[in-house]
Amino acid sequence: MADDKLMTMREAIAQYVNDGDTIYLAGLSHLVPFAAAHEIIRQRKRDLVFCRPTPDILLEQMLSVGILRKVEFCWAGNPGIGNLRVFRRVVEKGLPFPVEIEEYTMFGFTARLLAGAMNLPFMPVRTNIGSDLPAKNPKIKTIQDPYGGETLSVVPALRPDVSILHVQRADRGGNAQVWGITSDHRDAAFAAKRVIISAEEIVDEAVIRADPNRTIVPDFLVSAVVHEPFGAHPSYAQGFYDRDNDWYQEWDRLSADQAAVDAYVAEWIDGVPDRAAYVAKLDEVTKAKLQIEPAWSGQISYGVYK
Amino acid sequence: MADDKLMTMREAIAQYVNDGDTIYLAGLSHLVPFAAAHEIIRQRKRDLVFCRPTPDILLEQMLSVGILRKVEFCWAGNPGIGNLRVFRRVVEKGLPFPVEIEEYTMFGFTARLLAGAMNLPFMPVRTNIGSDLPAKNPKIKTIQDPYGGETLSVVPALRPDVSILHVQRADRGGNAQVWGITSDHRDAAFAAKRVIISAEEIVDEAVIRADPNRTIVPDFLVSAVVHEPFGAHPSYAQGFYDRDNDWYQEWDRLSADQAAVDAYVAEWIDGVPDRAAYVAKLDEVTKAKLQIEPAWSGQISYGVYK
Amino acid sequence: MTDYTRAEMMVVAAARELRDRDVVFVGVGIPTLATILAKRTHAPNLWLLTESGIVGAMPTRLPLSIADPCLVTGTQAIVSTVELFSLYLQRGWIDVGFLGGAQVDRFGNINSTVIGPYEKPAVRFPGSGGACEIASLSKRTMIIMPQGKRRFVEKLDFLTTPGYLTGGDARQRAGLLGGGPSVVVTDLGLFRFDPVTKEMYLATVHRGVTVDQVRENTGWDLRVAEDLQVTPDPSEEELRVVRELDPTAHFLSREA
Amino acid sequence: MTDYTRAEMMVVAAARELRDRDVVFVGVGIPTLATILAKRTHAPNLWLLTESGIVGAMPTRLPLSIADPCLVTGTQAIVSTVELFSLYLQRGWIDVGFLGGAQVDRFGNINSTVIGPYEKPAVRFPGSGGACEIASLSKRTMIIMPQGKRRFVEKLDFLTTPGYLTGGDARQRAGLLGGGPSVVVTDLGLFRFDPVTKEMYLATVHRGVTVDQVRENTGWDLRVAEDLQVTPDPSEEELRVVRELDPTAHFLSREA
Repeated sequence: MADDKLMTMREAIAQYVNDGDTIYLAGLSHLVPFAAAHEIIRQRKRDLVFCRPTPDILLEQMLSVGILRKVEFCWAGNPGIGNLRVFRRVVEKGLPFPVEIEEYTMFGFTARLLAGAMNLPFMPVRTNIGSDLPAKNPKIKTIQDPYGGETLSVVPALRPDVSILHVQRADRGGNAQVWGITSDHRDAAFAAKRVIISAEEIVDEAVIRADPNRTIVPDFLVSAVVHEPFGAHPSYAQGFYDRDNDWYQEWDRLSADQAAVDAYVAEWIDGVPDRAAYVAKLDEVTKAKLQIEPAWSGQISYGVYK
Repeated sequence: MADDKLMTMREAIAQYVNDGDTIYLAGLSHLVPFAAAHEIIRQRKRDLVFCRPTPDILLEQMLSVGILRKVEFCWAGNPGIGNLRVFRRVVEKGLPFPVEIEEYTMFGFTARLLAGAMNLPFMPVRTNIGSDLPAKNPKIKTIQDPYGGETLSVVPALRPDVSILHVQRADRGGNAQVWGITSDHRDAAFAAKRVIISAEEIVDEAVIRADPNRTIVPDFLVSAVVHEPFGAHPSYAQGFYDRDNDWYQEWDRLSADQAAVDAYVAEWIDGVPDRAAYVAKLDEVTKAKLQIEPAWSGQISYGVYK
Repeated sequence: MTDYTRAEMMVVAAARELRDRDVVFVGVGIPTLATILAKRTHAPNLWLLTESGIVGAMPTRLPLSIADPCLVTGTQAIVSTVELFSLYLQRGWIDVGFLGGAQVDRFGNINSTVIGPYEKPAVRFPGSGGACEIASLSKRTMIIMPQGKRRFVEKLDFLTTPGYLTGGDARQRAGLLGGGPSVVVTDLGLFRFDPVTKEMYLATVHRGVTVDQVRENTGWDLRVAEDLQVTPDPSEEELRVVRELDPTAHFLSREA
Repeated sequence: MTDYTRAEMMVVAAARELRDRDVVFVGVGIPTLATILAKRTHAPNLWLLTESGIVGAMPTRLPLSIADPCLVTGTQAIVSTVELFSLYLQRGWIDVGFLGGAQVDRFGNINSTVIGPYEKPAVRFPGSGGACEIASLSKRTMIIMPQGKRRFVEKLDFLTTPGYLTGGDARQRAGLLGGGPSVVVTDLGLFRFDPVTKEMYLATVHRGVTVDQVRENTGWDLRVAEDLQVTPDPSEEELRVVRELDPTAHFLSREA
């Protein structure tokens, strides 16, 4: 049984994200930790190394306020829509703020995190061969198999200072459960020095213990737990709400103009004190549109053993 | 949607286990595939390489009929009881039949299987250092980390010809779900060329698809599905029945005498045509004793997305 | 015969390349559309997998992204991303890797990284994502993209994703486990690869398209099959399903 | 003061070495008994992990094996075996590795493999299981075993599980990440390790045991603490819990 770690996002970010940190924001395009990212922007944490396989619009917003030193990634697009326009400006023209980039493939990137989670210095991967990427990223190396003698590509472990995960439910100690797409959540937590969990629901520890096979992160890894309903909007939370696809399309239009992006940040991130205010500010039609009907999993029995 | 692969254990073993095969019997002391092991004995498949982290009493029974060429393992004991007496006779005296042994630690053994499942030639592990084991097992080698230069122990991939898993439930195509201890089930399936699933329950595919996060093995990996209630007795199946601990203690007494083991094999393995007959032969008091009350997991919602 | 667009022809021709019981690792957009089309017509038992870790999806709508929740509810299994890449793809369980891209060359190599120099690109695309390994490790790769001289290029600005590399046995010598591209489908025609040289050739043209038109939209001296055929027209059924899946032609108009 | 056996003293003394909020990786049998005792007395918030992948177990009975289902129902998380060894143990999350063994030497190295030559042993034990890595990677290792000359040996027949190897900084030089043995508890006394030489010394004797008795049951010239103490007696509460957990003294009689 762990301590009660429930706190506000403001407290969690203030306490556990430092200037200069390597931060990992978990989730493919599911459970994207937008609430946490916005608080990092509000607090203007500086000089960050941003790690995320599919950086998404989080990245656009962080790039726009110049708090990143470097981006480590494998696919920087607007998922299902197209390119990331701020990211393009940054990489193509160094505007509004230049950053360093470190690029991998999806397998390479997630294998780096697995190596970090397993505390191995590297992970061999059967990719990168024939690609131009290793020539542009000297951290992609090769190794000799001591059994068959084969040469394998290897990627170095990724060990974030802090990983931030949005999940469906957690208890106050930090036991966290995720269903649907689990993407990189588990490895992000195990690879990191510190873990911040934000959750759609805070549940009693007994709910977690009734179904231990669903637990992705155990409490003793976790530094902070934040209750953040709708914390993944505009992305989705399986079983809770749908993706706000109109918003993603709107971003594609809006982000053609950096001034419009800056205005968005001023209004929707800096202009609100926290996630609750952001949610209150969203119009009711949008919120209604994202509601879904339940589809139940069914129950299994663990059995009483005495 | 896969073919209907439901068949009897006799058919599954006849068709998918060949003389000379490397066989992997999955499960730590949970969901031990006793039904399958007994059928392999009945069919007197020969010259097998037997792989299992905790070989357990399955191994005792197979060693007693001389169908094994080699045993790969990491802990050969009677779980919670003590030593394996047949195994001791085999290793100490070459009786009743000699076998070759290849020994690892638990981490090394399961890391071998993970490497096989991932199709890597090896897996680095931070163990074996300082132990006498690498001197006795030349397959435990070392590798140089190309980043920090550190020397790491490595173990070679394990790639069974056939893996056999007992699970709580599966559909007729082979989608298999396990809860409680999942031990080595997933990796055993992915590392193998062929997979035989035996299940306490055969369920409709819709039951599987109602809770896809519980699926350990997808249908297209699976060669055969066998409906085998009580298929893990005398071990346990979480949520279905308890371990028959009296039986494990009885084995400890009985196996002091090889003739008693041979008589057991004659009566309980060769003497019955299949698992159903074995279960029918078990006394009612034992069966009643192993029954348990349910402890439900609760349900989660995946949500309807249209 | 019903009228149809070349983009519709493209997606139908690609769908036909999928076989029943294929295990298909798809990218979002047109590959997913073609795969669902195949599953709803001639290949009901194919398995649809996405890099978000979804195995055996039965989507109720055209997914908006690789992690659209409509892929999740009712699927048969879900694993983490690195598990999908290692246990499924690297392990050799994927029959078909189905990809798009920004540029392709005559050996089926793909660029989805940059136009111009990597360090200071004229255009920065999203990057590989899983494309490099999907093409490296699937038993066969299918490529779908609209055709044009700036897309079918003599030399890629960046080789993101290996096809047959420099052709011949270059791919095999490099040690890539998967079989390489089996087909490229565009809005003008369908291309296959010479079994020895591994160079792409035009195998069929869509109805109303001339070989010259295809050549004008290809950045190298294109080879053409001696027995060049016309791509069989979409059936009523195929068109019905495509239009049901993408009623506003959102995907088809954007990318083709 | 209530009467108690030396085996009971052993398990109580070991339990006291566990601290509240320790993450404890236990082997079955006496280590589990001592860990549950600690959890039910002075260390209610310790985490109990087993190599079968159970994290944070709250067992309702004394588990019969590492995979007893009573460890599973109501636990907080379950992972596969290789995940427990890699993500938890190798990653450095385990505070205490709690082990038994057949033989121990003065530097806390353990044998649980064979007596006699490996290839043709006089006695074959089960082998390492997870012991080698648990002792290699936990922040500290606790060892519990009954004492005797054939168990406390000058030279192990086989080094299954590293303690301080040849003593001094040998363990560190070998590159083992975990801190090494912090204590050995037997039915005669409690042993700690010299901070420099890493040699085991007798720190406390259980009530009624003499130093000579301990020496007679040790296969080397044993060092003894200058300020040797008597192990504090079990409390009523500790004895009550031990006897509730193991009412027939099944574990305690068998192994001690």
